[in-house]
Amino acid sequence: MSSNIMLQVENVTMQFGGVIAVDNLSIDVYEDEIVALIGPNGAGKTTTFNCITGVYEPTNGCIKYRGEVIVSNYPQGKMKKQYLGKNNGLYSKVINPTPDQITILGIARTFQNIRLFKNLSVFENVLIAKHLRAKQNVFTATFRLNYREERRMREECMALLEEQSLLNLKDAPAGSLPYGLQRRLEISRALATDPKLLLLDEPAAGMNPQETQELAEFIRQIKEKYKLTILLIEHHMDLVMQISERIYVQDFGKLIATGTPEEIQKNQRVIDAYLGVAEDAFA
Amino acid sequence: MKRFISIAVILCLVLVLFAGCGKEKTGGDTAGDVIKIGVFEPSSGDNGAGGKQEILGIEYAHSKVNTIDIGGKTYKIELKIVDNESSNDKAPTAAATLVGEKCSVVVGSYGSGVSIAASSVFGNAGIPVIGASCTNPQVTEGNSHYFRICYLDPFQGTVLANFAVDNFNAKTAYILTKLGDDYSVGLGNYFKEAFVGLGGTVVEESFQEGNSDFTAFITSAINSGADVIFAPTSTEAASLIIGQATAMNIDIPLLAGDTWDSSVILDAASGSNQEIYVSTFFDEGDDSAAGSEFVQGFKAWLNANPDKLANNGGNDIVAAVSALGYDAYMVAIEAIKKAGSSNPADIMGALPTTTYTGVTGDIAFDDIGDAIRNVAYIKSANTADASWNFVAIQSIK
Amino acid sequence: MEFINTYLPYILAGISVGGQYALIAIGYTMVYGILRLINFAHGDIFMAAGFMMVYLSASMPLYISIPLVIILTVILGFLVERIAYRPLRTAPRMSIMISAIGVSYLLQNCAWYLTSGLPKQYPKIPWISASVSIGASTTTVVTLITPILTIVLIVALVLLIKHTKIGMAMRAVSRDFETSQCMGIKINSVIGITFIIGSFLAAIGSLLYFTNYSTVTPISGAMPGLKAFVAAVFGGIGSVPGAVVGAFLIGICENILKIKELDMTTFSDAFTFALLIIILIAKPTGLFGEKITDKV
Amino acid sequence: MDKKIKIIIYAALLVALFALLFILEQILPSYSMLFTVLKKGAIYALVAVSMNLLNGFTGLFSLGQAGFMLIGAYTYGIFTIPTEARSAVYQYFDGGIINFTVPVVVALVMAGVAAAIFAYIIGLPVLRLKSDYLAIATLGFAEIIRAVFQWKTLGPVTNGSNLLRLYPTFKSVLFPFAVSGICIAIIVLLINSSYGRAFKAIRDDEIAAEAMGINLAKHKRLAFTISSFFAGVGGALLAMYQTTIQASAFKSAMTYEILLIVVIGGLGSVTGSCISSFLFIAASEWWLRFLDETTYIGSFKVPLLNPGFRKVVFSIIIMIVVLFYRRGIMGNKEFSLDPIAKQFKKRFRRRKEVVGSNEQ
Repeated sequence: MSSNIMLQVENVTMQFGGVIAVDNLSIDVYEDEIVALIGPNGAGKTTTFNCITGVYEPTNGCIKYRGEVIVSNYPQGKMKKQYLGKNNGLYSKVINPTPDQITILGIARTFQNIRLFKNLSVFENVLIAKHLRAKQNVFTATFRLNYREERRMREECMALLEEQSLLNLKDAPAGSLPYGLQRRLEISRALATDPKLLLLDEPAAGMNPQETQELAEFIRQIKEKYKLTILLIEHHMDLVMQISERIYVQDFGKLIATGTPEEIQKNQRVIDAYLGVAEDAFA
Repeated sequence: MKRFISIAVILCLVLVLFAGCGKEKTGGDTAGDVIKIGVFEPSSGDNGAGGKQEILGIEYAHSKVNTIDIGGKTYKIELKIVDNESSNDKAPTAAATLVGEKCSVVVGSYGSGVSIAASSVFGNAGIPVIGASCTNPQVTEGNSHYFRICYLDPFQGTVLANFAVDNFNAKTAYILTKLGDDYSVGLGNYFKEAFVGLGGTVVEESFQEGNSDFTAFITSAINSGADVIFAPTSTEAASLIIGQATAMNIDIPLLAGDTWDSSVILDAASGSNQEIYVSTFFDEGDDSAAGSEFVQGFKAWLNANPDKLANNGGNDIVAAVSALGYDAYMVAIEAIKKAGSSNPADIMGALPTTTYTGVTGDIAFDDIGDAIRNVAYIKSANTADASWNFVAIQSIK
Repeated sequence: MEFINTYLPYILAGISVGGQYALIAIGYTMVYGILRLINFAHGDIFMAAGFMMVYLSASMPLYISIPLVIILTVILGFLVERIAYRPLRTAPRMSIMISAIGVSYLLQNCAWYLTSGLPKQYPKIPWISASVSIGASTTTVVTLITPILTIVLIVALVLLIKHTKIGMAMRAVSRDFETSQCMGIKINSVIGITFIIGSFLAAIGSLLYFTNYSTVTPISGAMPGLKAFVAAVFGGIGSVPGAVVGAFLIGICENILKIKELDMTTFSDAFTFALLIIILIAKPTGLFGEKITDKV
Repeated sequence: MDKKIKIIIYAALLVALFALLFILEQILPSYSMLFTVLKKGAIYALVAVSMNLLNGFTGLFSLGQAGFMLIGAYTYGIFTIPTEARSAVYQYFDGGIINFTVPVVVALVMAGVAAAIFAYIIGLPVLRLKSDYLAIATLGFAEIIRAVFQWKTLGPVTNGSNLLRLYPTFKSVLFPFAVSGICIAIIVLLINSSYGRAFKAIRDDEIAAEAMGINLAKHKRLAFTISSFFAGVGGALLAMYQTTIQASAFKSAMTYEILLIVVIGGLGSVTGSCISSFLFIAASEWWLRFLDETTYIGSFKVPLLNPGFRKVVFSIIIMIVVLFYRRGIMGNKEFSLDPIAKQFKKRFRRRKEVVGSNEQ
């Protein structure tokens, strides 16, 4: 395990009205790791992702990327009175980036319910991800003065699609792809933004054991190939146990356990959380 | 396949487009013994009511004179009526339709804005236009193809200012105009100039298109201590103003220009005790031979045609614009006779020296192409039986 | 006293027009709450009600023509929903909105065709058209009864929504369209009833409005319609009391702007929209609206 | 098809179109209704495409088009009225306060820039709003702009609510075609560029687009500003066509008209917008005009035909399109020669095969 810390989620609390979705959560992800975030339905995992990627502004807490604070907030305004979480007053800085700023830093994500640009072709879907790093402005782009840049982008995308064996489908509308390929395309698209850290939100949802196995292989491959650090949310325990180096378990917003797959499998609190509270955890 | 169908459909439409223009080209010249007179008037929109009344006058004139002898040959006169929708952006297209129909001369339009907007279309085609009731100076100014037989706004504004001072001893006038309406703003402005010139003070306000609540304006008028309210607006706004003024029981007389000379106003005012005075081109009670003959003939014609009667607002009150429409048509006929040709250029050449004694008085054109007029009729609304009372023939001091 | 005498008419006019806007605004807010559709045609249904009154009262006594106008308006509103919106239930929202614009265009053009664009004189309804004096200013009875009638109707409507089965269904549908469909609520009849209530109130609003302003034209529905919509947004779309408060506020504000000394008449319409934009930016949910967050 | 050949074919078609227009102008009388339709159609095509850039390609439902056209029209008019004509035009404002003119082309660009600047400023707050709220806010802004331009205090510049006129206009149909053509070509280039893809991504899924590193605020503003630029140029062209400018003409009804053109052509199709704008203008101003005239067949009066009937028929047609042909003429496809070429190739190949088999 490399000691270089990649992502630190520090005391993050997300409160919607009177409901706390993420409660004082802290997660560390080191470079070159695969870390899983698991928990029963409604535990606040996706909300955590949304806080990291700038979709939501956390109510309190901060998030650091490679040692630098990228998100930070504390209860203000109406929240000042309503706040029910901990560590109030610990933070005083407000940094609320938009998702695109997070992506530019090198953090890419996929979505629980696949969000592709359904009307655009497979190729265009990937090409769009190249937009943020292209050296161009609207004038040079319109009048094709950026043709070198454009050519480079296209070539890179072709190469990526070839690798992911999606090249033969490149002109098909993304929405017309079968489910498994849509997942794969979504991951490819995230890869096209040249990330260092990849956040996968339930990549194996809706897959059978066979497909899940293939996915595990695929995740390992891309991790090696693109030198990625991966944080994933998943319900398929076999996948989680197989690929992740460390696991965080979240329940009712709170962190209830952390450790290696073996440790987690034995942890009584985790077992309670899954079996004692939610019946459909391993669905 | 679908795409091919759509392409085929488009091709067909394009073909129709060309077929259309082919037909148009041949259609214009077939009947050699027909002279077309274009009628460029609004029959919808803000000025639809007035436009229709003007068309009625023209149609009545056409029913009286529908042939013309040039060089021993009898030509039939055909009216080509087109609706300019009271809208400046539709006016050029409507005008182009008339040009496309090869009209020899055009009559119109009610409303100065559309006349100005379409002026260059006629100008470029070299077709003379005779404006019946467009009173804004800009219509004829600076072009040689536009003529008009009515008086102008500066004159009308001055007449009304004089009338206000003479009759009501007015010191303060409240002027209400409609934003974006050339006629309204222009006439309001000329009235203001004249009224201030006569030593009065004015309070000005304007309302926006589509406004239907005038109570606030009327309140302002009351608060400003106005002796008269001058509201040169379209009939549409007029009926709102009258209705609300009546509801508020104000005792300030309302003054307005020629647009208000319409049965719409009488309808709105009937049964109230609102004082309304308008300046106009023609009075129904005119007892000159030509005038009374026109009034009687026109009424009979209206009553014989239910459609026409409906277009006149459902009654047989003769609007001044109908009389002007009648005269404009007759002037066009005179000009064609004088030119001895149906060629627009010849008619344009003949028009400046054309004179005609119409039901609205003697018509002769000055250098700009405006009729030389020096009197206006003032009428007041008789709210008891919904008719007009003749008040005075007002001239300028 | 002098002050009141000078400015009372503006306030009165504002309250009266506010009440009329409120009656239209409810139609917008209820339809938007359920279908998430700005029913652009609503203002034109209001206008159509005006024309029906003009034509019907010409041949029938008022006690027949008034109920008939209300019934016909309700039918018109229902038909518009049935023909122009229901087939597009599954279409993207933009399509329905465009359809609404199309209906508005159609209704205006039909009115234009039937009346040849001529303004029609609205019939005088005895008693409510009469003039009364308050202090030194004169106004009509309709100005005074409008706010009262508006409040009464709205209280009735709120009771209906709160305490009846159909009201509950409406609230459910506006909260979650799909789920309530799954729960066995007949979506189409709920939407139909929403349009019926909206049109009914628009018909009453039209009676009051045109009695006050005396003339109906094909475009006389457009501006009040837009302003009522602004009122609905201002109060928080989907909220009936919000729409009413918004409507009265807008009605009063735009009349205050017409006070001569302010010299802002040019902006009395623009003001409404400026208010809209300010509220949308400062508080997108309006005064009483509830926040809806997109789920990611 | 080879890309170069394709470009050559399209260029040739374009040249042919202009040549055809030129020839038509020579042989047909200048007042032919065809030219009116072509002129106005070309202008509306530009405005419709610019609106499509927003509504169809970026997914921003904006209804402010008329307002930006108004700004463009006024900017053009104000800066091109000859100094000697100013006293006649600004008759109530002592000739106005602007006493210079700029060349037509410069004024056209200025018209676009002025509209774009306004759009940028308006976009800062408004573009944060979603769908219908955005629509109603932009509609409101268009109304505010209209009121501001009619404001008496600005009279020395805008001539208040009075007409602007006597500025240079065009006679030949080639002019609007050329200007619109260039502008539409630029829009097409933009749509097919990296930025255009970003716009389409925003249309399809805002959240995913953001996750792909696309700055929503910036790109929406960009689309809004560029669209308004071309709407401004379109407004200036419309002013030239109409020969007079009046703020009251740029009502929300105009925006609705353009929106209907875009919808009939197909949201997300440039060629669709172009085709439908010509059809729309031709139908509303020319082909259906006979419906307004009282017609007699023999002595039988054809019922219903009265002024205004044209508009009723027209709006019914529009409703039918909106309800039953929701995707419009072109859907979100573009007109291209590829399928035609393919068809030809297929035929050709088949024939070859037939010939080949005969030889064996």
